Amino acid sequence: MRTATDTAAVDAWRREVRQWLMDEAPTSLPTPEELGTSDQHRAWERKLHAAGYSAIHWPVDHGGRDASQEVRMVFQEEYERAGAPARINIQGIMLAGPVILRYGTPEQKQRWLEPLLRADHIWCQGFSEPDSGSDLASLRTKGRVEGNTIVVSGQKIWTSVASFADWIFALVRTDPESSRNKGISWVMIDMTSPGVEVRPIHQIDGRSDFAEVFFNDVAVPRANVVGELGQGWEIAMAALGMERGVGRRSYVQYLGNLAQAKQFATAAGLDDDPATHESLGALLGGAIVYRHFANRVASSGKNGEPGPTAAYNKLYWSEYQTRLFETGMGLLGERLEQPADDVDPQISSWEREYWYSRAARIFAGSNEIQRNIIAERVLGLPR
Amino acid sequence: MRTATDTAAVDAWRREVRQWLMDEAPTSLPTPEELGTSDQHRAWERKLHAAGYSAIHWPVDHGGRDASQEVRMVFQEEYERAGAPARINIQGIMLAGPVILRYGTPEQKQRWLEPLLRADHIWCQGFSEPDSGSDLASLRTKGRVEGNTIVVSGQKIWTSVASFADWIFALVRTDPESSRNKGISWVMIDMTSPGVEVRPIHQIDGRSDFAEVFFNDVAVPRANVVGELGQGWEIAMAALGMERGVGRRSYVQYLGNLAQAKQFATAAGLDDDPATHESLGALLGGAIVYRHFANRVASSGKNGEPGPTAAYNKLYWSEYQTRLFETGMGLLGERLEQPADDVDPQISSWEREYWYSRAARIFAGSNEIQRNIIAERVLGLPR
Amino acid sequence: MSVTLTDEQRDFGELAREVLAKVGPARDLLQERDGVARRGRWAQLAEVGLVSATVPEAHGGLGLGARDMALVAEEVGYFALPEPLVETACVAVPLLARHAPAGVADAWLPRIAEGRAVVTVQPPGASASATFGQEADLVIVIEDGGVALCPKASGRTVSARESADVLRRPARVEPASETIRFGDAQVAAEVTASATAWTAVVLNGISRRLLDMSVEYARIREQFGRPIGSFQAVKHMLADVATQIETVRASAWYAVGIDDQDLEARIFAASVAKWSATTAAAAANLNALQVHGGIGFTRENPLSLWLVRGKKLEALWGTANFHARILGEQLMQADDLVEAFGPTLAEQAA
Amino acid sequence: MSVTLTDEQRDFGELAREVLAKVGPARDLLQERDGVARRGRWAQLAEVGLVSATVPEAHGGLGLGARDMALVAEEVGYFALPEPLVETACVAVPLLARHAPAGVADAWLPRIAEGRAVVTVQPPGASASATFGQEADLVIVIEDGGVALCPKASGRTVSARESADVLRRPARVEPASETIRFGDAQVAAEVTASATAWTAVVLNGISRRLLDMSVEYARIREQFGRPIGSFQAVKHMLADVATQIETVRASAWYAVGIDDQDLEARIFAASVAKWSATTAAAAANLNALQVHGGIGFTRENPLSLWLVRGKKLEALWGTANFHARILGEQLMQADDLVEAFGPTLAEQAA
Repeated sequence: MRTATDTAAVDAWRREVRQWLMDEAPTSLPTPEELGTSDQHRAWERKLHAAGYSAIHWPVDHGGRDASQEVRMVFQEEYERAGAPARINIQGIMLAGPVILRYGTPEQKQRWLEPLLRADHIWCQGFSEPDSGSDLASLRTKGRVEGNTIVVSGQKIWTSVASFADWIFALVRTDPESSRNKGISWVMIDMTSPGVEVRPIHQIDGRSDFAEVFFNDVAVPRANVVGELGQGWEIAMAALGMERGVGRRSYVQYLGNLAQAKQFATAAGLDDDPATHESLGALLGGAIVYRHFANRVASSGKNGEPGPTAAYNKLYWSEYQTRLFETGMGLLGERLEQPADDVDPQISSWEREYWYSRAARIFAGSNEIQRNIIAERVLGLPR
Repeated sequence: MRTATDTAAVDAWRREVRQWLMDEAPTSLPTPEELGTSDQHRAWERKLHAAGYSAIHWPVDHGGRDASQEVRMVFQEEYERAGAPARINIQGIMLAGPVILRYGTPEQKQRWLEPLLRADHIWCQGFSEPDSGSDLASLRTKGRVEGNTIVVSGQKIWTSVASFADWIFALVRTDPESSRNKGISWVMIDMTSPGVEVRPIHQIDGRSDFAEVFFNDVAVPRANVVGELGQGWEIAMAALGMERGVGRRSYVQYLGNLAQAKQFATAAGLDDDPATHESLGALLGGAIVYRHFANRVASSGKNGEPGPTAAYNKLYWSEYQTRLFETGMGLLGERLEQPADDVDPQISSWEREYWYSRAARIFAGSNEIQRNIIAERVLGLPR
Repeated sequence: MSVTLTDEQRDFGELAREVLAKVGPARDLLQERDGVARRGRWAQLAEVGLVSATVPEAHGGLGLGARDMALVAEEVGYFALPEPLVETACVAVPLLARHAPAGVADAWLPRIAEGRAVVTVQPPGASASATFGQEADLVIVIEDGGVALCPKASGRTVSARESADVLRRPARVEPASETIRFGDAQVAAEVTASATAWTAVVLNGISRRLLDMSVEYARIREQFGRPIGSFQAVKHMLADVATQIETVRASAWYAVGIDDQDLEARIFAASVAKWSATTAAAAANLNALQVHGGIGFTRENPLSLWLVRGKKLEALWGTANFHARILGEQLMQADDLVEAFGPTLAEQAA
Repeated sequence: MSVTLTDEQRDFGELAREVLAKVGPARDLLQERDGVARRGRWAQLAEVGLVSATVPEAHGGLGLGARDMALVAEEVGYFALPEPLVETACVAVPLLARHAPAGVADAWLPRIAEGRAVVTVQPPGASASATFGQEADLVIVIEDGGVALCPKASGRTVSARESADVLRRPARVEPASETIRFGDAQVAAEVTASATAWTAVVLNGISRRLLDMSVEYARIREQFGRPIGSFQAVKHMLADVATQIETVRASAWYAVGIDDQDLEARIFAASVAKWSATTAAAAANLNALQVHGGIGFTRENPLSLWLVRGKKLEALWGTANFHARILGEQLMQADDLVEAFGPTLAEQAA
């Protein structure tokens, strides 16, 4: 079902990426939070950019390779295979950058794209608000237009990498008379602006991946609006579709998780246990299903727009991850409470990932919202 | 958590019932459909009645024993333990009779109760219509009131034992101006009346447990209305609560089903298979849970009214049965297709029960309706 | 390794769709069930090239690869075709062309191409049976050490099976002792994996049909004054089914499209395909009846055809648990999961 | 065998509810987590008779049966009490009263009754730990051949455990070799079954709380201009959870109320209770966070207390699969399931 040519090209690409990552990628680099600095991660991002791997789906004349979905999928698989660091500028590369490329002025492209790729600007996302989760269109962060300045006040929440991000792209209601999805603008805000305050959220899993971002009358130049005033919703919908598509994760990471689960099973003496074979076998099957699904979507070129594929994808991987980590929790049982002086980081990390998988059923459009999208927009069921 | 007195009385009752059933109950009596006649079943019902076991929850002066829920539960457990025949007049004993007792005139009691207990009248139920399933209140079967006669026309569906029933209790819209749950009456109709037509429904599982019942201008005496004209909905809601309560089935039948499932597992060489232990163990656990739940409800005296307990009960046993029979289907695998000249009736019966368990998620108020009831009436979530 | 379908494959699937919509059994279910099978149906399938598709051109066929049949096989499920078209064109023909002694292939392939031979396959094991086992001109019986060819006149013993899915007419076939046999345990494993994977493709077609019928019914059936499809409970039920089906289809296409890979990879892919198709089918089945309510429980309603067929194919060629266990054993045996099941470079895949 | 609660039992549960609502850890989560534990809490529990409840009157207690504590134990879960009240009053006291040498019982029971001894229990097995293992005045360590009593000054070795549920302060205790031991394998099995069943009761209380908090939040949280609890997806999620919880509670009450029955029956009932409570708890946990959305994922929100506690108790004293397997083994060993697990007459039950 593939052509021989495709395979040869794809295979050569895979080989190149695998070799480069093997030579260059740091493995088991602690997170910026653990390190207390994002410097090493910025350095790694710069190295990726120098080699042309930072944003391969971007246009060639903006530092990308115009990579197809299939080529991106291969890169992602190899990236996970190499155990390379989590991409700290993913919000920039996946959302801010593509939005600038599609809706930005030449000046905006000039100003933001290169620093983004060089990781001089780490970007974070300001969409959700405390009272606007699933119902994003009810957002209330205000932008008062005063001549060439927009004065932003309000609160965003569930912002990742906020503690060290340089810029935030935020949805701001610039028309005070508007409601729902009208009158919202897409505004780029320098995180060092006076009046921006970041408060980390202490999560149930002990981490602080997310933060609240407060805007207290933050003065933002009018030139920082992408697109027209009031075009923010349209831009956000396009951006969210990009976020939910395939290519951000591959089945390879799940194979890594399953290798850990297998170790847990072995430690519990369950190597030869048929019940364990069935439950881990179903999870292996689920990972391979994700492989073929993602490849089908990637090679059919239908990715990247909000719609059925993106919703199927989000629903599948998030439900799968919860099953996966929940199974491991069962295998670990009481061993989850580890000797404080002899902690197995794999076990601690598994428990954190378990909780994070629960959060993944909520963020980026809760799974209930995804089901609504599928039912109404794909199956055509009445609203 | 029980008092010693209760236990002694209940134990004596259990002992009495067990002995009597051991002495008297026919086992493996084919169904009326298989026998081509309901005679043997009527005879068995008469025998139950003669011994005072026919309708033990009815008042003493109407042939019952005023039995508590707990006493009824014991009877049901022992009845299933004995493998005694399915009760063909269950609609009469559980619904028609209690409705007559509560809402009927002395004449109506006189006329219908004794023949019901003697199984001279087998009763069936006329509630659902083709366009009124979950939304029962939209029913359209009409009753034109003409002096002392009500002329009924319309169609009922999903009526069990209709092929040999003598009477049907039907919900009929007697006020042509009415809509929804107003203007509906509870009407008793002699199945031999001119204009009544029964068409069996051929089910997916090869049986015909249900029928369509057509009324073509059937003349019914006004005296056959129970309660007032227009009181039918209130009566039906009370009746449906009785149908959904505990006491119609016990965990003992599930133990019988599990014994079969165990045989299927053994035939498949899975006696020592831990995965099979886990799946059958979960089903055994589920049966015991039903035991304690039903006993809790029965002994707390909260049964018999529509409400939370009835909805929990219906939801629990119907979902449980589907899991149970689905597991057995998996154990049987390709052995479900049996040699035509050497059919194992246990296997055929299991497959039929499997499909019937699927239907049970729909009838007597679909499980979605049960969830609505629980969410709105018990948990108090907004409509 | 991508799993895109080519335009030609889509066109061939469309052709199957048109023909099967016309000749499929749903048009007159009662007549079908009363045994007045549509005897001309096989000829109609043959006429448009569906039967001869995979037969090599040298033997009078179209010479397509089995993988070109992926959408056709889904349509076989979608239209609940009872005849063993997939067994014949997708399982038997490649087996005969690849592994049968030349004389055998020369004898059967042209007959198949001409639409004169219905071929079916019986899984290994003592309780297995074959679709159309009685009527088929050739039954390929998988044994431990290879396959046995049982033509109609070969003295094969046939015992009918009782099935809720009467149209499929399963029967167990015992080969006559002197019947032609070929292949070895490897060939037996190969044809088993092939039939397993193809069954997954057919099952996905059944699931798609169950979903489509449910969506259609949910749009028109009204309760409480509105289409039941406007209730969120129904929406989410069907959205979950759609997600399951759309995510698993590619795994089945993949499994039938890798006959150039080694046996181990094919067995693994077949287990992934059948496990996932069965899991999706069970959900589609459960929710299709739930959305239809009582009417779906009647034999008169065409839904029953897919409900029962689906349940049968879930059980045949290995249940979900059976295949999950195989996958779990592979997982336990692998030294490095990423090496064993992750992306490979071309020379490694050889 | 009925499982109704008496009015006295309900009153005692109500008392626990009032006290625990006042002194439970949810009032000031951050302070609790920072280690400023409410040191006076045990005394407050003792003051109203919750600690001394099950101690025989001769030893200064109220002389209630363990079963009278069923609702109290649910409230311990409902209010996420971290201290080992259930371990002390429901597991340890009956064990000491029933099986300990007279001198041991005489020494400990009055101290417990006076609220001067916090007792905890450590499950068997090399990776087990005990709640408040460091702080408890007495740790009862279950071993293969009985139990070991490890008072604070007995030279027990304690190693702290790291837990997401910091308030419970689990620690592993290794008895000193010369510590007091009593009982045999039967006693070890009995106390294990007892602790397992009581854990199920506590877990059901946690599940009830997760449900109540979710219902409350669904009523007030608005999205799309209406409370999210008005969406059918949310309704059905919570209705399913409510059904699971309300159907399983009686099984746990039953399991803690049959200390007059033989060991085998108690082990069986404990497995039913823990399997079913764990299954319900997993559903309650999953859906509680889903209904709360992101806010439930923060440590500041009290929900996290029950989410994490619930997940821990799901894993302790045997997972759902562990107990399902025990039940399945029992099923396979029984000659006649109805005889083995069905209703019995009084003399048979002895």
